[in-house]
Amino acid sequence: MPDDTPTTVKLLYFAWVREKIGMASEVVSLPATVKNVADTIGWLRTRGSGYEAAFSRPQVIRTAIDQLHVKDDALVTGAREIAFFPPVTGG
Amino acid sequence: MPDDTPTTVKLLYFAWVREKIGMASEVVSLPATVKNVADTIGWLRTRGSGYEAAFSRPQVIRTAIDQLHVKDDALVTGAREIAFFPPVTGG
Amino acid sequence: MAVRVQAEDFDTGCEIKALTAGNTDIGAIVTFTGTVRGQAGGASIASMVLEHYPGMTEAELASVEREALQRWPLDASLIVHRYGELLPGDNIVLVITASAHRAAAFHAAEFLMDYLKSRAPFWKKETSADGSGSWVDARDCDGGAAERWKR
Amino acid sequence: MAVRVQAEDFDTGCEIKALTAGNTDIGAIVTFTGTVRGQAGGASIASMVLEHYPGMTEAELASVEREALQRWPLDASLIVHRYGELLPGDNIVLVITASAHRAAAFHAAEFLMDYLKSRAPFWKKETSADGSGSWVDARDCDGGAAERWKR
Repeated sequence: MPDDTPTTVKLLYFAWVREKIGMASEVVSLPATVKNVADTIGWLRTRGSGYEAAFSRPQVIRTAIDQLHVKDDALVTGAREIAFFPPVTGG
Repeated sequence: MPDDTPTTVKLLYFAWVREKIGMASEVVSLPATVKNVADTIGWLRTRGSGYEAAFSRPQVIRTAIDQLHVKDDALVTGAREIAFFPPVTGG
Repeated sequence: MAVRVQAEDFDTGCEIKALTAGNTDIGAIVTFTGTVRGQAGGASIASMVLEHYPGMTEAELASVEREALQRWPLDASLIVHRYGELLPGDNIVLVITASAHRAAAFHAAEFLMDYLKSRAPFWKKETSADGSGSWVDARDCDGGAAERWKR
Repeated sequence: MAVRVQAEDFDTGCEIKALTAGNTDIGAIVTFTGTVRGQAGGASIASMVLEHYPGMTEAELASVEREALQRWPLDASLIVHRYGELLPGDNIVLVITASAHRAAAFHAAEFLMDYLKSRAPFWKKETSADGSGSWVDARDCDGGAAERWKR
């Protein structure tokens, strides 16, 4: 797709990320300037105090794209679903 | 006890040691010359073809004195019960 | 070879029987059962809620199980992980590994637990006796436990 | 903390429940169940007899369990070992370890099995499908498995 087409993607939030943002999921159009996970987090922080609180320490945020764990430099182009959550604590 | 007092002791045999000797246990008086486990095995080998067959490979015989694993140089003085058996295969 | 994510409790004994029935090649079966502890860092826990990421959870557990099957000669394996509200003493997670070889069953089970704890998208929120809730922090040693299996 | 040597079968699920009931400190339970394999070195096994040394068996198992309790922080442990005639698929041995710590439960269970196999006075005689009987040889790797815990 051309660089300037906005990416429409479902965002999912879990655990305290969900609680701070105040919702479990939303569908957004990412601006064309948002290329990777770190960009996405930076953009989300500008969307309000809940987002700012959730993402104030990006180093403790984990991300999955289309249900696979990814790093902060993973490209979000073509993603259908991006999830943000704290380090997992199952088991 | 004085060195020349014969030791009366119960001998136990397990697995193929028992089968070759043809009995599970017996009470014997060990000669005064029998000081340790290796001596005991040497003396038993002189007692008949079943014993000779059971102890023909002393390196695969394991021994317990009073229900504790011991090595071939363990003294038998004062022993109440000496058991001879192949390496264990439980579990 | 199966993975289940469920709210319902499980019975370790029944799961062993179902997994190994009729298979006389096995010889060695290891189970790990994780349960809710009544204490955390000195404070009493009244209850716990396990949140998870439906879809990704099953995919990650299946991926962890596939990795174990590639590394060890397993005849059978099972991962069951619960979600929802749990009380102290309740079962959380079950791993079963079955193999002809004792060491394979042990190591595969330990690997499954270490990997699962570092990868499966579950989050625990504890409610203490006074009613306050707090999200459990990930422990560094859980990441380290998974790290040692890297190759 | 218990050791049992018995002819009767055991039920792993029931033993876990009996061992851990009412204890909410535990968090991690590992079981090892050893069963009779239907094959040995390519030959079919019809049945097996486990001979043991009554008295010494219990003493050795208790000693192995005490050693594990000194090395790992266990809340509970159990060793059950059967003797007598067993068929393919039958249970032979059960080890259960329970701890607040997952690694402790895993390592203690593995230690108990390694030590038990090298020390507990049991001997297996297999009867093959054609009726011939033979004593199972000790495997060098069982001695080696116990050796690595030496300290």
